[in-house]
Amino acid sequence: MRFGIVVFPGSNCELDCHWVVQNVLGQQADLIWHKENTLKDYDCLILPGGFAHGDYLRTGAIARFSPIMAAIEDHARRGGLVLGICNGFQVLCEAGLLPGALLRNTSLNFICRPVHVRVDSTATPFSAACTQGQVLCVPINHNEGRYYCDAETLAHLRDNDQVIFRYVSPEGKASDAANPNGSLDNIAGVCNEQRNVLGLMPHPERAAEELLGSTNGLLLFESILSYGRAASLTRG
Amino acid sequence: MIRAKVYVTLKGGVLDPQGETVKGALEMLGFGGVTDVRIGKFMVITLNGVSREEATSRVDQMCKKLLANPVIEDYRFEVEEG
Amino acid sequence: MIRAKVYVTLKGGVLDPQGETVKGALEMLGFGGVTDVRIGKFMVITLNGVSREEATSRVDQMCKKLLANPVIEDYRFEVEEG
Amino acid sequence: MPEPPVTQEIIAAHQLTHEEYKRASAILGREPTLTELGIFSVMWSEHCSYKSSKVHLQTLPTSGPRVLQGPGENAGVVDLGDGLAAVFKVESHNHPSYIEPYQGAATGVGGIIRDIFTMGARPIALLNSLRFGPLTEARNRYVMSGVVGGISGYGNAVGVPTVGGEVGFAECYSHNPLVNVLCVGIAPIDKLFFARAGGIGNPVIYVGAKTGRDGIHGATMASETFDEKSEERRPTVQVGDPFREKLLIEACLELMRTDALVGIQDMGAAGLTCSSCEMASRGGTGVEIDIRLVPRREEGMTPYEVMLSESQERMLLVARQGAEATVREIFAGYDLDAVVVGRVTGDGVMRVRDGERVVAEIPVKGLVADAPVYQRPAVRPAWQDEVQHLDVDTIPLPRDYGEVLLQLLASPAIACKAMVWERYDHMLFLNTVVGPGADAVVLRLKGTDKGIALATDGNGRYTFLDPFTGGMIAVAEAARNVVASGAEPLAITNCLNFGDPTRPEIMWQFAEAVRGMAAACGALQTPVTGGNVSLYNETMGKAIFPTPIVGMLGVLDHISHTTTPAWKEAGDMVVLLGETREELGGSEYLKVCHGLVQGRPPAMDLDLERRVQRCCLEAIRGGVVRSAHDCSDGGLAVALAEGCISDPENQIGIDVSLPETLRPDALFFGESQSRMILSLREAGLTRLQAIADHHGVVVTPLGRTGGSRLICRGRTVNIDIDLAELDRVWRGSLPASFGQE
Ligand SMILES: Nc1ncnc2c1ncn2[C@@H]1O[C@H](COP(=O)(O)OP(=O)(O)O)[C@@H](O)[C@H]1O
Ligand SMILES: [Mg+2]
Repeated sequence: MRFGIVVFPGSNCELDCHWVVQNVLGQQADLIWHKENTLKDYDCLILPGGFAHGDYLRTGAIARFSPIMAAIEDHARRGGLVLGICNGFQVLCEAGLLPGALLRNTSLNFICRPVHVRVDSTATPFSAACTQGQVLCVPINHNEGRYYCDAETLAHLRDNDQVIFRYVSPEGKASDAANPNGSLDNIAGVCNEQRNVLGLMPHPERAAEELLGSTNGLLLFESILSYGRAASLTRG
Repeated sequence: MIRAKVYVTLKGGVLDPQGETVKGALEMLGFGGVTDVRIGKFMVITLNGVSREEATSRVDQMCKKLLANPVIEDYRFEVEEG
Repeated sequence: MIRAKVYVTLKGGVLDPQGETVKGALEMLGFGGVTDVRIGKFMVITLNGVSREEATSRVDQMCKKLLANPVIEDYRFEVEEG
Repeated sequence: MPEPPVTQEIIAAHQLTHEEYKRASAILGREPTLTELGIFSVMWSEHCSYKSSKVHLQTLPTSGPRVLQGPGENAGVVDLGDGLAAVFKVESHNHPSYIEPYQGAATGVGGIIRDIFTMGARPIALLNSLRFGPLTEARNRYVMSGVVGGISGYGNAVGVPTVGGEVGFAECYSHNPLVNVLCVGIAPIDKLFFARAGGIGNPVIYVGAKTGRDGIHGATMASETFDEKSEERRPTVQVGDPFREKLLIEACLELMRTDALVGIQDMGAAGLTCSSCEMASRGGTGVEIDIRLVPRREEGMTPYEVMLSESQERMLLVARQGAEATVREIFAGYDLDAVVVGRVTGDGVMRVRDGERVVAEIPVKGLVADAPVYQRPAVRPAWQDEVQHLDVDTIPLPRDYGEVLLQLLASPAIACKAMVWERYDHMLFLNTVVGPGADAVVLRLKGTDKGIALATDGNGRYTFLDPFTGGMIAVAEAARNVVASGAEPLAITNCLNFGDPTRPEIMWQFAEAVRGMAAACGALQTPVTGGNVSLYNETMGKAIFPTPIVGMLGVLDHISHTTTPAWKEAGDMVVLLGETREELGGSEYLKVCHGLVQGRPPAMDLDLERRVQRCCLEAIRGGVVRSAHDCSDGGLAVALAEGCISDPENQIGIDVSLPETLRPDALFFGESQSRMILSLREAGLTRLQAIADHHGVVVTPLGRTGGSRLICRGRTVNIDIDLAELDRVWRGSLPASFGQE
């Protein structure tokens, strides 16, 4: 599969995503500078973590106007996969490709540590390799990860099975204690209605090698790969 | 020269942990009677070479497009000449 | 009930990376004529059971002690009744 | 606009002594202009010139087979093999962090990162060594929150993970917190860059953020003690912009992949002045700058202000003639300024013009090489004997050893610092094999089988009680930490935090500590590759504990050698390497339980230290060791407790019996040096014994891992505590100090 990793000024997880895609998964990946206007024929775009434009004003607020964004929207509209991790999730929300917004953690502190998330829907190209209700241990690394949307949007998200990951205890229970940042309904990741755009706050690329402590994050990448294999089969 | 003062505040229903924390800190410091604290942004934008009307409509556009996020925030602004 | 509106801004010479970045973004979006952007905080503090005078002096103390960082910030506030 | 005349008051305000002013005039052959005075003042400040410390620093061993660059450049460079070099250095930002904790610490992070990438290395990790006053005081909590917030805010956003460090507490740091930040970067050995202005006629190019009136006189401020008036100087505080710095890193590294660059240096303390004349000095050239060309963000700045501004996120570079466009293009890609502001000249003069008008003209050699150097008087203070005196017989034995252990685990110096490091991105770049919370951090080196280990260490209390021993222990303990993680110590960087050097007792502390460090570096074969000196850490005549901080770099031949402090499995043997003596002086136990900062710190036998470290490393490499932990603050009992609880995912108890051959409090809580606690499978014991015999190191079996309690049995001592209780106390203490949970 061909991955494109979008680099905004201030992004910093692009090399990590690149490493995992290339060295762990053995797939091809390009880095794409945000000033580009067009995209090659990628199967999956990754908007990586970091601090696009310093996170100034609001996270993702300025990045959504980058020249590359129009091409990303186009890619998504045509059904291409888009994965926003952390800052990438924030950018996708600001750009309106995903519903809601990400606000400052209720603790008012930056948090970097592994958390547990539950896979609440396997019906996406990003989570199909997981089992329903599976608990994954994946690190978070953010200051603004509190997911918020209005009541109507939340109802819609639930009805449409768009909440893909929720923060839970190691045993899989969603509770306030297991919610690291005060997210609405313990939401850690959501997808769009077409289910081809996913944003999540945890960093799956940080849980992709045994040497670094966990391989739970690999399930996301493996889901994408099997989706890609299936797609290329149907394409013939 | 025109100065626009823009106020961006969190919408009513959105939790403001920073405000809550400041409220708690004020109580701890012995300041009584504080029932609520909300914290937003205050921006001063200086424009040159535009009329007051022009500035007003431009700043409104800036707020809509960039300065505030309608999912979570409200905005309000004033324009001053001089 | 008294509402105090507090404006906390960076002191004159102090670098405002956020303001600079927003200025650059506004230019990128095609908003001409912007010569300066400075970003500060806007706080609304609600007080109960105090007189206007009392509130004024209390809020001033709050600013001095907690709300503004005198090393890099200035503050200003208004008090409204009702 | 003509500059105001230089008066006596102005000279005094620049903190030049009468002799120094005369020396400057002699170098010029006339009286200096105001701009020149400013330049002399910052270049001859303690911070930039090392005038009080130089004679002592020269005694440190600085070379070795692995050292590619010792002190004298922006950072030290060590050969890691496989064509890779580690570039590392530590820097202090103590004074700015007291005035404005958040921004002070943030700009400290920004500064040290620039020192690393200016040498061509990609910064891959930060560590920080912090000292605060007791957290019982609100002001100290405010300072600590601000400092941690600043490191978090800047480090995370600039995209360099903060993987480790240490935090210590003592009354003396209440008005003088220490904020020392270490950065390490990796570069290909054949792609290093140096801060040299070479090639007459080459353009001098200013890149990065615009210049404002920030921190003018920051360098001289860092060379002053504090008094009540310091508050008035507050507007000099600089604000950091991690976003701009991130762009600057990427732009500089991109430029370094071309052949456009001749030399490059960050603008740190004393900004444009220091960077330009140091580059000229190293290049044996001169440099001419027109300050009109310098990008500014404020109006009406004078030449003096432009030259002395300490605005952050700026670099000065010298490019090949004709490569200007390449430089401009690369920086424009990141929306950063890149402006030719001058040329390299052949006359050895630093010439500053304001358009046509020359405002400063100073021989570079006079300014840099001929800067004053002082052999300041150093006298052992009269009170030294008094603080070293300790009559252990007057110290009552504890009634409940378990209670003492809990007290020590709750002591902020020993308690778990997760609350701090969870605010730092410590995982970025996917190298962090062992992150914060162990003896040392271990980072893998992608593309090789190797890893590097880093630890920072320094014990102000020991150094206060005996500066020579304290200096030795700082090095030895840092090395031991690195060994415990499975790495071989290679070299150090250091930050020397001391009081006012014009006071003979402070100078004595300094000289002694450096002598101790030199001895330890020699014995352990870990040369000094660079560092920083922070003097005048006093407030109202009271100095901090003399606090040398050592940053030790080690290499793991194979990342599979990585070792951590926590037990791995129930049923393993736990042994002590090294010996416990009756040493209570300077211990955390005396401080916490008896309120005493008294006695001699534990003795340091460098030969024994080396043998213990070699033994441990050989055992690790031989695959015998399952966990290794340095036995230090809080002694044996604390080290055992940490072995049980430090891995939250896998807590395992222990049951040990100890023959009480010494005072039991010394046995359990004394801090004898050169000790390590290892766990291993029983089958490995003979092998370990053989290795230890070979190195002449004593191995004492202590007991076995297993269960969910920490049990220590002795004749009079009986500790038996549930791990959950140990964990609650150890993890909860720091958050509780901040009123959390
Ligand atoms: N304690 C020390 N031990 C060894 N070298 C030191 C020490 N302090 C400073 N140095 C060296 O002196 C030189 C000047 O340091 P400094 O002025 O701090 O550099 P910079 O301006 O790049 O921060 C550097 O090469 C540094 O490594
Ligand atoms: Mg430097």
